[in-house]
Amino acid sequence: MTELTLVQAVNRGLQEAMRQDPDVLLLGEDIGVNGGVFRATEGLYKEFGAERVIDTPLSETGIVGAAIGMALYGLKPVAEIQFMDFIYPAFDQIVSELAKLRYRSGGQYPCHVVVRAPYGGGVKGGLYHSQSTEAFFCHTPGLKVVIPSTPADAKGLLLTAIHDEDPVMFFEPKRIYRSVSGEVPEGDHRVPFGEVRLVREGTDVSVFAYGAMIPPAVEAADSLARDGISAEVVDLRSLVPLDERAVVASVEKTGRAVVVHEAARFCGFGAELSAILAEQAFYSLKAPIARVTGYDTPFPYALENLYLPNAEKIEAAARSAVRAG
Amino acid sequence: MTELTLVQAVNRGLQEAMRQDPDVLLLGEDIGVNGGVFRATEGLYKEFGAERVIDTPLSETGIVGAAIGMALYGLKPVAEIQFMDFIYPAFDQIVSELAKLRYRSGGQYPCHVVVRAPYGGGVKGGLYHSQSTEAFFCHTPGLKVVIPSTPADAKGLLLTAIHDEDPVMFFEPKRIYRSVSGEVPEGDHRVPFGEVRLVREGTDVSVFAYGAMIPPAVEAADSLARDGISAEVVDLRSLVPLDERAVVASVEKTGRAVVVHEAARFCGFGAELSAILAEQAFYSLKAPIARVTGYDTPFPYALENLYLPNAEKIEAAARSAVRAG
Amino acid sequence: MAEATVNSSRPTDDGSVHGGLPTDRLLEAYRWMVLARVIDERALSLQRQGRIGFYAPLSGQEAAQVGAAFALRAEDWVFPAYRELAVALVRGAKLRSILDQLIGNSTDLANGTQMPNHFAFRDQNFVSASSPIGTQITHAVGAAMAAQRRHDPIVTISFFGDGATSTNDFHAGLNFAGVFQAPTVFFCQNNEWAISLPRKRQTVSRTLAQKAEAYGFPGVVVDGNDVNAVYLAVAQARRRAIGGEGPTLIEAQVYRFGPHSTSDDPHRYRTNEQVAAARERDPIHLLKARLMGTRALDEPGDQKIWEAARATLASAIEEAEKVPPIEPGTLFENVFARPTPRLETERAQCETFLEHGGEKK
Amino acid sequence: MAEATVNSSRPTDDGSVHGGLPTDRLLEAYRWMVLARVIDERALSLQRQGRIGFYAPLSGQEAAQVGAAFALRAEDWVFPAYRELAVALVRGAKLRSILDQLIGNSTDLANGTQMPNHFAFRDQNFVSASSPIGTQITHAVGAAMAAQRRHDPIVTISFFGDGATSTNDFHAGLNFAGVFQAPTVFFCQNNEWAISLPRKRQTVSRTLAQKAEAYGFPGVVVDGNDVNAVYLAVAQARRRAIGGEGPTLIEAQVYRFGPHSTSDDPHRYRTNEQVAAARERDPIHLLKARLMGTRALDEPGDQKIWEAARATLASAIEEAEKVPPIEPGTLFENVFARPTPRLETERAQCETFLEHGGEKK
Ligand SMILES: Cc1ncc(C[n+]2csc(CCOP(=O)(O)OP(=O)(O)O)c2C)c(N)n1
Ligand SMILES: Cc1ncc(C[n+]2csc(CCOP(=O)(O)OP(=O)(O)O)c2C)c(N)n1
Ligand SMILES: [Mg+2]
Ligand SMILES: [Mg+2]
Repeated sequence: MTELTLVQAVNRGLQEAMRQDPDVLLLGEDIGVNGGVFRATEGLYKEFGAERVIDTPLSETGIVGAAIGMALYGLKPVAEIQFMDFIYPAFDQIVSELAKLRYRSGGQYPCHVVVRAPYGGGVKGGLYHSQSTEAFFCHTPGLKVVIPSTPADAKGLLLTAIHDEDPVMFFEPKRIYRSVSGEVPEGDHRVPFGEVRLVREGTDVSVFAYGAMIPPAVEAADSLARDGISAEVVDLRSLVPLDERAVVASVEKTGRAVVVHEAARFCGFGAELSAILAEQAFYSLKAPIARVTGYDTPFPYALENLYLPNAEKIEAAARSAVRAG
Repeated sequence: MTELTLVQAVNRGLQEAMRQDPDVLLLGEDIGVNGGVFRATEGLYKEFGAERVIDTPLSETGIVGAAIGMALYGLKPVAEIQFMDFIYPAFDQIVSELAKLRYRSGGQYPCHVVVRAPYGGGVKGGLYHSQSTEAFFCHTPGLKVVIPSTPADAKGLLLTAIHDEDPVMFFEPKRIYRSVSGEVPEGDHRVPFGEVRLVREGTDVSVFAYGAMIPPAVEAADSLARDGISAEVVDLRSLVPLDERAVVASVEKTGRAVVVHEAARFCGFGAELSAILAEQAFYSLKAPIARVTGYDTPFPYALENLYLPNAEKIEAAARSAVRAG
Repeated sequence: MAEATVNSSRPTDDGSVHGGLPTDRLLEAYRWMVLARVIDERALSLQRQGRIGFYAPLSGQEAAQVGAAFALRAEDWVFPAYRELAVALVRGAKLRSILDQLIGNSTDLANGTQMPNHFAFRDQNFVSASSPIGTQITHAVGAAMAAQRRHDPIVTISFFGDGATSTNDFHAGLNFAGVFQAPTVFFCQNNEWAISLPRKRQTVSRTLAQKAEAYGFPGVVVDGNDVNAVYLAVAQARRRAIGGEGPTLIEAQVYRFGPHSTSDDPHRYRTNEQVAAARERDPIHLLKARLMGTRALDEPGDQKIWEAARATLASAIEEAEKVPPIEPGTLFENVFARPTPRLETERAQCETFLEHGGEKK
Repeated sequence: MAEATVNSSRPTDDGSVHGGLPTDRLLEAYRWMVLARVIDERALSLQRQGRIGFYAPLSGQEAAQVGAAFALRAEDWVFPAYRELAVALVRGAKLRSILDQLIGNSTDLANGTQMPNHFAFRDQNFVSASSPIGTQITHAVGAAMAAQRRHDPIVTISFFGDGATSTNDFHAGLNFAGVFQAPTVFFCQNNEWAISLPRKRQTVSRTLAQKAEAYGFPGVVVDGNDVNAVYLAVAQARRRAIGGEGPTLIEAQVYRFGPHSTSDDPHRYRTNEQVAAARERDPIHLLKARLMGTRALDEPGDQKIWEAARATLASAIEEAEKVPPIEPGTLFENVFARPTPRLETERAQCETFLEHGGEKK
């Protein structure tokens, strides 16, 4: 075990995978000599060389398209998109190609690429360095979508992603890249997909969150606890495949649900969670399902703290739910 | 009034707008001499010439990017994407630019482009000529999203779109381009955004659908009526802005909701509708909210009839809801 | 040196590629070209009869495809668009497999997931084609980079049309290939049309080949009706790639004789005269004349080739049409390596629905 | 003729553009260049002090930007990236407005929606910049097509970097411009770096200008440290565009002296020596020497220019910092022309939340 920040854990995950398997290689912008704009690939260029830590031209289309070609050929490429906000030039490659190759070839051409990208707000990044559009990828059959919130999960889910057989979108909460640290197992630490992380047990209300929304969710739970309200905090972390059973079980226990994410509300991931509960946990629900999310505006610069969900907003929603029934 | 098919109504809408305003122009692939692969622009090249019906090179990036530039300059471009499945090369322009220009410039640069694209399955088009990914655009603040299901709405919503001040994604249900026809008012017929169309009143269960899912929803309602179940069919047609009030009111009346769309279920538009109801109509709900949608697989070729929602599936879901409570 | 014209009457001055294909190989090429033409004709009528749902003919592009395929080795990887049926044939894809795909039956290697013409033949290193134009170009570059990394002495080749030169992936793919000196060949079949858009309105560069210069490697124009010229151009590009000299863009100039696809009505945008003029350089006629000129072929022999092609095709169709339709359960296969719990649930829902007689075909 | 080198010692042979800028205009250019340099220095320190959140300096690119802006008319439309502060200045954007944007205060014309450097000045036809690289290129082409349609005698110009030449929009934009003969100028400031990627690894074409050939129009390389040469190149390209001769790609060769932005540490990927070598051709020193050579400037005069720039800037900063912060309600403005019911609801929720003291800043 070593105490690492979240971004260091990502770095160790990459390093571990590259040491394990010569077929693992990285490609992206500024990931080589520069070590990545967030230093996620720091030191890897030195250890593995330009052949395995490939600085590419400024083309996300090219990065993902080339990664797909490499994967078809048998390598295990990990593509970095510098910010999730810049993934859209590669969107066609991701939704039309990466997600569908295995399917459309009847399994003849599986295509295992990991696409890493930092996402989310809270870093004074404005419209184009703050977005959370995980729902786009969750709505695309054929993609797995994973978001860690702890250093241990960052490494463990990343190693699982790199050794998976399917395409994985791996989104990293840049806001807590350095502010969150924790113990991370050495070596080949893997965290399975499709299982929630129960952050905190509770009986009165379930708070579902992921990524950078976990710290405020826990803060809210602390505050609620002081008033005798017992909030369960569930870190979804694997959005696809989703641990629906655990989600439903939590609400069967608490009867109330608050869904939290940074992304805009309308058609966000929270809507799916809400819909699953309205379908599968209907008879357990004691109160309307609340969503605490970003507003349905582009992500602002000066007013980002107003835009982002925080502990107060989560707490208020949980209190309403508890009051409601 | 004239009896027109849906695609003819689109054509008349374009023609009307172009006659009204010389600033309206069209750009896209094969829309000129060829009249569009679905003949939506038939005759317009002849009437308005190559300057206003612009056949572009094979680049959706270029089509939408150029349309944005034209709109910034003051024209009213209507861009055609040949199939919604081919919109992704323009995705960056749509979500990063078109949707955000007004916001990010503090209102200095409004950017009014209409992007038209045929969408949906049922035409033996396989993976890449059948998709319904309206949820992507609904999740992007700054875009309006509209889907007609009748010829009158096709013309009326299109004229509203072209005269709107905001970017509008206008998705046309190609499956019913020719199979649905109806009376269409002549001249400047406009249908406002943000209002549902009540297709059929009912008291036992609300069926929410749009586009090519309206005919099977009505068929299901007919069949349910024969057994004394009164289904209300609501055509959402304006997904953004959504007539949330009408949606909630319908369920307050019926107590039961079935949400229908062709798109994959997970994080589809139905999830948002479900979430809205679980939030705002919670105390009226007598049964779990059901979703009848495409499966969470890529869109198939040989098995598309199995994939697509149909009257039987809608009917079964409505019956379950009625049975449930 | 961004652009050069290669044709068989002026073979490249490079000794290792020689003057081109010997007569027996030319005769073999002819057989493939005839088979492709015969498939085209038959497929169009199968589509009209509703026996297949769609078809995109390749008539006019037979020499380009067969010539290119002849210059490749089995270990090379092909990244096709939807029109490369003749390439698949030459590489050894079974006619039955092609028919299975056109029909989408239960022995279709791709599980009936795709429209006709979107082939994938793993055994032939013929990678899954998609409909979005150009996307395979970056894949071919990535695969070439992978082969380079593994020191495999192979090349990759992407096939695409004139329209595809306008796409994002063309730009990204050629630029990456230039920067990383990827052992890949970009094979553009300029058939003068992207559905209704003529080549001259697609881009105003004088040739498509010259676009290579923007990426720092050579572009070559070749007469795509001349199977030998195409063979030479691709063989030379292959040799350059294998030798570490990097990529080449080849523009094979051809003409699309038929409609873009069975959904297209070319009379809306071009005249019969234009097509007739192009047909004067029908690659099959040109090769036939050449073979007759060297007495490698005579009329009776030619007759036999056509008849043999028709007979082989007829029996493949018969076989493929006997195959039962695809099983409903396959709908949920290959979304992921193993179905997620949600897919299992959906599969179960689908089965229940079917048991209650729900499906309307 | 795809590429030509333009510099002021060899003026174009076209009479109408003449030999370049007269001395008084050069002196004016010098003042703008100095002001831009002074802003750069001050902004970096404001960022370190936390008074602005981010900054992307333009040092080294002053001559390119001022020279280009000098060749434009007020009616022309500018489509900038995030580094074109000097272009905004020359076009008449108020220093206060620039500071307002860098701070994101309540008089920021863009409502504090964007990170610093992402300017929009409607009155100056200086279109809203975004972060995604290259996206403005197709906009400039579309606007030029619109101007053409309206017969407005104006041009549009897009500013972008060497890195942007790899983007989708570069390819689409240049191709559309070629096909539609759009009256637009593509102005590429090749500052040798795209964050840490050197120009030579961005693409292996010999020059960036030569990429124009792939789209059927001329590309021009110009010494971007020579304000007059840049002026001439852009003036000539503008004249071509207005005259219906179509677009031009200009590659202004410069060097980025500072970090990519305040988030960047250039020591990780380049040496001080490299920067020092580039600084020997500092565009401000070159112009100063030229002006001193013709006695249009002397040391005391120069001193005054720098002092004046610093003083103007200091008072603009003081003013802008006095402006109150942006109002919370603006968060919901300009998503649409009029807020939707949902946005009204969200605004109300937000207000309630604020009334209960919810916001932590
Ligand atoms: C990204 C994308 N846009 C549009 C289409 C619709 N479309 C299908 S084929 C085609 C023309 C392709 O022309 P070309 O590349 O020359 O190939 P050809 O069909 O002539 O072989 C178009 C526009 C598509 N498949 N993909
Ligand atoms: C589409 C996209 N990908 C990545 C980035 C991250 N990024 C910001 S600036 C930059 C380099 C730009 O280089 P260049 O075009 O040469 O402009 P310069 O900064 O040198 O002026 C990169 C990669 C981005 N903003 N947009
Ligand atoms: Mg073509
Ligand atoms: Mg640069």
